[in-house]
Amino acid sequence: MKVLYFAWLRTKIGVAAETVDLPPEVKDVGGLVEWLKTRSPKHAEALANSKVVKVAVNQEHVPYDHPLSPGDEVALFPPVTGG
Amino acid sequence: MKVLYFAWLRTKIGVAAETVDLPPEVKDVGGLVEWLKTRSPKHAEALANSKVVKVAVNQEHVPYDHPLSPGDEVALFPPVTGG
Amino acid sequence: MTVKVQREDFDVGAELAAMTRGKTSIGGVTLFVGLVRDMAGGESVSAMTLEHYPGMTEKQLEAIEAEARARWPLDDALIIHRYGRLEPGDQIVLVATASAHREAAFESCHFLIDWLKTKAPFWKLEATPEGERWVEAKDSDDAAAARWANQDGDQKG
Amino acid sequence: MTVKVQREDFDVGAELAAMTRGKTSIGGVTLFVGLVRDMAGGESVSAMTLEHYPGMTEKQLEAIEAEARARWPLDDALIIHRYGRLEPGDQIVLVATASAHREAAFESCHFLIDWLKTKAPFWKLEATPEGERWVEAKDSDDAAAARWANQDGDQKG
Repeated sequence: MKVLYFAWLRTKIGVAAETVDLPPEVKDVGGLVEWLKTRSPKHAEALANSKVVKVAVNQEHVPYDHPLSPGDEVALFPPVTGG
Repeated sequence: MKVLYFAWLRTKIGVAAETVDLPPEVKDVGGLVEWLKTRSPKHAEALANSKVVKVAVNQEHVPYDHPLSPGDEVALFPPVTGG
Repeated sequence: MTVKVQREDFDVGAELAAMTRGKTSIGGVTLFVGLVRDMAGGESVSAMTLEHYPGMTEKQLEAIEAEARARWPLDDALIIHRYGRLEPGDQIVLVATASAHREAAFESCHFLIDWLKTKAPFWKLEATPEGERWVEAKDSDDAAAARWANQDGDQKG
Repeated sequence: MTVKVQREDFDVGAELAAMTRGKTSIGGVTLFVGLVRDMAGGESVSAMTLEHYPGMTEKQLEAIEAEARARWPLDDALIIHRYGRLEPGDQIVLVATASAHREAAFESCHFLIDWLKTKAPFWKLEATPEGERWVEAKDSDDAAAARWANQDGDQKG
């Protein structure tokens, strides 16, 4: 599964994208965020406050209970600030 | 006193402006409108429905109880339709 | 802060550029451009003539603009209104407001066009297949203007 | 109905002309232009870099625009949003909506910029004397967008 990071999530974690092999117990977005925190101290710090970690699956905004499928493109980012 | 007419008040009455000598009993805008109706059948017809006859004195919108002074510039017109 | 009453057309891009040039405190500009429609009240309109009351028009537009500036924190405001003969597709009016905050820009622009429609002394004469007719004022315009009567400027974000 | 996400600047006058050219059913166009301010949160800003999520950005803007067209009777709608490095006074975003009715043009334009601010995946990085900092989302933007959540388009005059 491909995971993309934007804005300060990208700069804190230090990569713009990574490909991960999800363990079978990770079934939804909330589970993915928890599991990503275990990958490194930088991940843990960047993802510590889930209130400011928004998620899109296949380029659509989704809530944390959104289910994941193996081919999904998942993006994690702070609340948007365009316009 | 100078009285100006605009839009269909002008075309119905047939003049854009006229100078009138007000009788002393005409003291306010409402009195002026009533008195103007007596000047000709065209005036009477154009001014028949006071709901659609708006008045400005010295280029400010005023209600019918607004008092008149000899040097005033008075304009009568239908509700505005610009913009 | 500018009011122009003119027969000539106007260039919205040039007016916007003049409004924002060299200024770095403006967060947003809201503009409204009114155009002549080819249909009105179910009838086709081939042309329109805008009559106005010279002197009072400028005075009223300036008063309306001053009211907007008193209600909202504006960097700039502009009203251009044409008179004379216009055809479908022609520009009639431009209202533009600039503010640090987008809500102030939106609300003040909306306020200006709503008030202009009930206070500025313009009258439209439409040419239709049935002949010429004076446009009647719409109750919806009075209602739109009335919304602003007892409302202070909203200065949020 | 157009969405453009681009690094280059845009010409508001040319976009407006393209939107209205040859069309005689449009009564009004409302436009909003967002600009880079030199101050934000009490600090001076010397430059800003807009990051976005290519692909998702276009998709979200198109969805927001489709929502506006479903809610209001629009002749046309346009969103242009820039990304990359911008300086104070630079144009960031243009939203323009055209309708036979001015209320529809105003409300849909306001809706588009409010929704864009909470749904389009852009992030601003500001350069200040203290260094670079990511702009934080404002509660007032969420509140502005929430206004439109349970509201149908108002189609009056």
